[in-house]
Amino acid sequence: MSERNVVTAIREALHDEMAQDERVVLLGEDVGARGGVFRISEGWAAEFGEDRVIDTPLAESAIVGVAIGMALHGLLPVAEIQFADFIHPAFDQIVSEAARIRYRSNGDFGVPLVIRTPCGGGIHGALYHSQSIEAFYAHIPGLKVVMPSTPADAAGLLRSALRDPDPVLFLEHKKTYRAVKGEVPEGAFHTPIGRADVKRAGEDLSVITYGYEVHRCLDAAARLSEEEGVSVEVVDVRTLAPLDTETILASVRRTGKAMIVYEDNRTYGAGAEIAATIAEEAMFDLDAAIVRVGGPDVPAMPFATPLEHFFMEPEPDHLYRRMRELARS
Amino acid sequence: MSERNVVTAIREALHDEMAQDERVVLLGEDVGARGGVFRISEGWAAEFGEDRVIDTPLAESAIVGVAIGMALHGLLPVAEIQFADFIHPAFDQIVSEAARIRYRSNGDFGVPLVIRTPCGGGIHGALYHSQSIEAFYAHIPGLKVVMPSTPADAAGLLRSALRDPDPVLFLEHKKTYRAVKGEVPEGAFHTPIGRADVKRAGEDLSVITYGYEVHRCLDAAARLSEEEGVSVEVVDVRTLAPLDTETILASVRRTGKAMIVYEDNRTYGAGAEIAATIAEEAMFDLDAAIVRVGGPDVPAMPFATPLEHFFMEPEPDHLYRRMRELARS
Amino acid sequence: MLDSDDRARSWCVATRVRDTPHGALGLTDDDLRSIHRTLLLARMLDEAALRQNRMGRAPFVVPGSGHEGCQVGTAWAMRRGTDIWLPYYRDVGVVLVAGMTPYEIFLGVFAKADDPSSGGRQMPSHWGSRRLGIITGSSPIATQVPHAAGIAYAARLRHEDTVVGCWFGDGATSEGDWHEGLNFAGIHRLPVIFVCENNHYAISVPQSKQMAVEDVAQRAEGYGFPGVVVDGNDVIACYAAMKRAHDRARAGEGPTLIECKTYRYFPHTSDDDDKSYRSREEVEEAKHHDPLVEFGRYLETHGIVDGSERDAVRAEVKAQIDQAISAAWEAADPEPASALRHVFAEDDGR
Amino acid sequence: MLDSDDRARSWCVATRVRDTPHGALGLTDDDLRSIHRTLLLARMLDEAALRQNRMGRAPFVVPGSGHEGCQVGTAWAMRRGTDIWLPYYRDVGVVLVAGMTPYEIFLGVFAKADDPSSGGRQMPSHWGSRRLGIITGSSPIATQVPHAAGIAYAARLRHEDTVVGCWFGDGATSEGDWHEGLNFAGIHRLPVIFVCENNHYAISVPQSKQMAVEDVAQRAEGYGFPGVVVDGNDVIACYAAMKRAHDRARAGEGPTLIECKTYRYFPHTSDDDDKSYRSREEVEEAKHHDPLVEFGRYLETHGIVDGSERDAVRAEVKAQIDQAISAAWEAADPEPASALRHVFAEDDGR
Ligand SMILES: Cc1ncc(C[n+]2csc(CCOP(=O)(O)OP(=O)(O)O)c2C)c(N)n1
Ligand SMILES: Cc1ncc(C[n+]2csc(CCOP(=O)(O)OP(=O)(O)O)c2C)c(N)n1
Ligand SMILES: [Mg+2]
Ligand SMILES: [Mg+2]
Repeated sequence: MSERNVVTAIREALHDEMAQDERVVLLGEDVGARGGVFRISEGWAAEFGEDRVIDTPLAESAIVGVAIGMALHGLLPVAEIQFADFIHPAFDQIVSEAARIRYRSNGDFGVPLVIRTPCGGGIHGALYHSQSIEAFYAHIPGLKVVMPSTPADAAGLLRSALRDPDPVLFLEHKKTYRAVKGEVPEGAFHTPIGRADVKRAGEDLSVITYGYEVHRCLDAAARLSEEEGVSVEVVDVRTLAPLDTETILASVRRTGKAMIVYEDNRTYGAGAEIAATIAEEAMFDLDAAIVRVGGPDVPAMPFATPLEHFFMEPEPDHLYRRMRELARS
Repeated sequence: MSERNVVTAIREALHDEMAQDERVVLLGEDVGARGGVFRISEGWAAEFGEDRVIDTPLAESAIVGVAIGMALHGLLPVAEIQFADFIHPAFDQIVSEAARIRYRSNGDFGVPLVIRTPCGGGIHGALYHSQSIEAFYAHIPGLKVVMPSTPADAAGLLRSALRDPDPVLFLEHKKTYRAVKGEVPEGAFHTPIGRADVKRAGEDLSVITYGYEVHRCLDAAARLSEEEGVSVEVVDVRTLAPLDTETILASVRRTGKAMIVYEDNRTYGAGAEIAATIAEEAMFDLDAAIVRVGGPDVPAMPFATPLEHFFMEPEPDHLYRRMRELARS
Repeated sequence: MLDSDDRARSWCVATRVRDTPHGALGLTDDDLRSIHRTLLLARMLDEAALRQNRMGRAPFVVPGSGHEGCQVGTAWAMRRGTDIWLPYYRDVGVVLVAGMTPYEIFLGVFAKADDPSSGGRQMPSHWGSRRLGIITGSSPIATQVPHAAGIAYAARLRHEDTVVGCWFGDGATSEGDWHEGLNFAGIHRLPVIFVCENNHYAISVPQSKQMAVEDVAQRAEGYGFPGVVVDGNDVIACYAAMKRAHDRARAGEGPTLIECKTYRYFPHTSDDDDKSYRSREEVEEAKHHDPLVEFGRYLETHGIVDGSERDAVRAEVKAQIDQAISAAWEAADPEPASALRHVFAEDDGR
Repeated sequence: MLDSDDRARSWCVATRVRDTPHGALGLTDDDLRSIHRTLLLARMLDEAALRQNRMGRAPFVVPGSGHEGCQVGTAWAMRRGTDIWLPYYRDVGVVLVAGMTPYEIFLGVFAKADDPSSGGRQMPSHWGSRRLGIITGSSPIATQVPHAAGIAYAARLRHEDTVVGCWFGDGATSEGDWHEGLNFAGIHRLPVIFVCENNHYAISVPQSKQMAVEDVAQRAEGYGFPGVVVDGNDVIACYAAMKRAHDRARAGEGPTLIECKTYRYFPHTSDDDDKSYRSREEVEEAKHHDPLVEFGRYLETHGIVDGSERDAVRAEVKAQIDQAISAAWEAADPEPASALRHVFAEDDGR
């Protein structure tokens, strides 16, 4: 065990994988000499060679499309999209190609591809460096979508993604990169894709969340138990697709109250599927209506501090208040 | 009033708009000499001129991107994407540009753009001519998403879309084109965007649906009342974004039972938002758990008849059975 | 990076390759006989598939007639087993050369469980076969272009002697993916050959509304590799251009873009009606340059195949096709519930 | 469509425009004085913004230093009020020519409510102003290229005498949208000018890893219109190339792609550190060709502005900037809840 922040955990896990398996290649904008805008691959072009750490042209569809070709021919590519906001030009390659190749070939071909990209806001990134994209991609059968919230989960899930025979979209919340620290087990441990994780056990209320919101929910939960004696269970979804409905439903059935928290704009967001699943499977175990807390339905997070803050926190302590409200209802 | 099928209703409404307002232009693949693959614009290149009925290169991102430019400079473009399955290359132009231009410019610019595209399956179109795409787009603030199921709604909503100051994605279910006929009022009537429509009134159960599924649900509902005396209300959502939660909730509160039916693969589909909304707003008015009936979670609808049929109808009469089951529960 | 002289030279190729005698290219008379048989097979398969469609036994078919010359001619320079093929839906001639059999092709036409491309999941002509090195293709146009670059990159990184062939139509050249894929291939000088079967239409959209240039091959210069224009009705010219590109690729000299001027004799697909956008005169005129006829003439001139031999081959091919059709028609349909399979890997082998 | 001669000729332009005396281009001495002032303003604004960033008053800034020559030089050939501008984030010099004031620019730097581009919603340098005909820009690279084509198409359909200017970096040329936008403009011979500010890097990615050619301008041939290469440090050469392109556009002769060879003196943005990917020697060498110095020399040689005048202008500009900064700093921040506004139109005017 040793303490790491998320960006270091990702850097070390990916470094080990590249060192151990020469089929692993990294391609993306600025991943070479500059080591990526978040310095995850700093020094790797020299260490592993420019033919395995590939600075690409500014062309996301090609980054994913070329990576698909590599995956079809014996490599294990990791395609880095510099910011999740810029993955959209690759939407067709991801939806129509990466996610459908196994199905359309009746299992003849597979695409062991990992697409890594930093997402999420609250870092003063404005409309085009703050976006949440999980809702678009979690809806695509044939694609797995992972979003760790801690250094250990980031390392363990990244290793699992690299061993997965199918395409995995690996979402890294920018705000966790340096802000979130935690213990990381030594060695090449794996965290299974498709398993949620109870980050805090509780009795009165289940909060289902993922990404950086996990930490905001844990903070609110801690305060609630201290200040109000309310016991909140915080479930970290970790994998959006396939969704671990078992763990979620077990928690909700026990506490009888469900709140789903996500940063993305609320309507048609990923939280809708979680709420719908609970409503279908556990409605009669609930003693309060399901509550979703999502971002406001605006196109993206604005730049100016007062506007960005409003997006993240429309009213002071809003997570704390909404939890307390639901616990008491 | 006169009887029309959906494709004719769309053709006539769009024709009138082009005839009345020369700011309206149509651009897309094969819309000119060929009149579109569904013949909606047959003869228009000659009638309105090739500069207003524009055969584009095979480039969806440019079709939408160029149309955005036109909309920014005084025209009212209708961009036709030949099949919804091929809209993905334009995802970035739709999400990052069309839907964000008003917001990012603080209201200084607007994009009065209509994107029309035939979607949906059951017409032997295989993986890439059958797709449902509404879930991706309904999640995008700044974009309106409309999906009529009848000739009258198609005509009325298309006129409203053309008068809307903001971008509208107008989804036309291919299977309704010729299969669905109905009365269409004379004259340039408008059907408001953002209003659901009760297509069949009922007491025992509310079925919330849209697109071609509306007709399959109406058939099942008719049989249920005849054969079992079960009274099913069928609500046609018509506009996915903004969603008419009022009409949906009013129906569900009255019947106490909600079933959501959609053709798209189930998980993280548009039906999840509808189910989540009901769970949040009307849970204690329900006397049965919410039921979602969506397509199987496979990448797309296969070609071979047995496979396509399985996708549409995993068990014989499955809508009929699921409705009966819920009504009796 | 090519200097402007190389580029200039690369242009001349376009004209130089016409009417090269096959011997100089290392093609034996037997090679020409096999090519001839393959051309006939492609053409007759096409006509047979259209008949099946009219009989109501095949809901959807994609005719290739007119394109056989450039398809078989270019594909012939590739090596089965070693090279990788990314054909597009019209490429029946390419997949025949790659090793797909008429029986397998009709399994696709009838959407049968054993269809090697997709087990009946995709429309016919959406080719794929891991065994044959034919990469699964989709409907969205030009998406295979970056794949081709990625495969070529991987092959070189793995020190393989593999050349990647990537076929597409003129319409594909308008897509962003086409640009991005060719640019990537040019930057890394990858062993990949891009073949444009320019039939001057994207469904109904004429070339003049797709691009402001006469030869899309000239765009290759902008990606730093040669572009070549060949007469797609001249099978040997197509072979020659492809062979040269193949040699360049293996020699580490990078990609080539070959543009074959060709024509589609039938409507876009069995769902299309081309009368609204092509005059009958234009279509008839094009048929006067039928690659099969021109190749037949070449064979006669060089005394390789005479009329009676041709009739014999035709008869054999016809029998082969009839047999393939009846066998494929009898084959099993996919199991309905199998629609749920292969969303993800069923084992975790990569 | 251009025939190959036109194309050949268009190439020569590249060399011919260098060092054209301004008189021949219809530029008066006063024009040159205003250009000079604008160049100084752009440079000093940049330096001032970076200072604000270091002082912690501006969280993020995008430096343009080094690009002023090609920005102001090309923009100068456009007409305020009539023409439409699609600059990219580095184009402070372009928006100054288009009419944006230092005060307005600092309202953006400080993300204030009255920022004309976005009311503080976007990062600084994401320009926009309906009043000035500057189309709102975003972060995603090259998305404005198809917009430019669409605006030019609409302007022509409406029989306007409008020319559209579209600026971008070398990195933008790799995107699919760039290809699709230029192709569309070429097909319809639209009144649009594409200006590539080639500073040889996309953040850290050198040109050699972005394209296999030396001049991206040569790609224009593949779209059927001329490509021109100019020295971006030669303000008058940039003006000349743009003026010629502007005349072509108005004469209905279609688009032009102008490639200005330039260099970025500072890191990519205030968040970047360029030491990992550019040697200090390279950066210093580039500064020896500073467009401001070269233009100053031209003004002196032709006796238009002498040293003392230059110092006077510099002092005025400095005062203007200081005043703009303090005024902008005092301006109101956006109301928090206003974040919910303008998702859709608040009236239904189109
Ligand atoms: C991305 C995308 N857009 C549109 C289509 C519909 N479509 C199918 S084939 C075709 C024309 C292709 O023309 P070309 O590339 O010249 O090939 P050809 O059919 O002429 O051989 C079009 C527009 C598609 N399949 N994919
Ligand atoms: C679609 C997209 N991908 C990636 C980025 C991140 N990014 C911002 S600027 C930039 C480099 C742009 O280089 P260039 O076009 O040459 O302009 P320059 O900054 O050199 O002036 C990149 C990769 C982006 N903004 N948009
Ligand atoms: Mg074609
Ligand atoms: Mg640059």
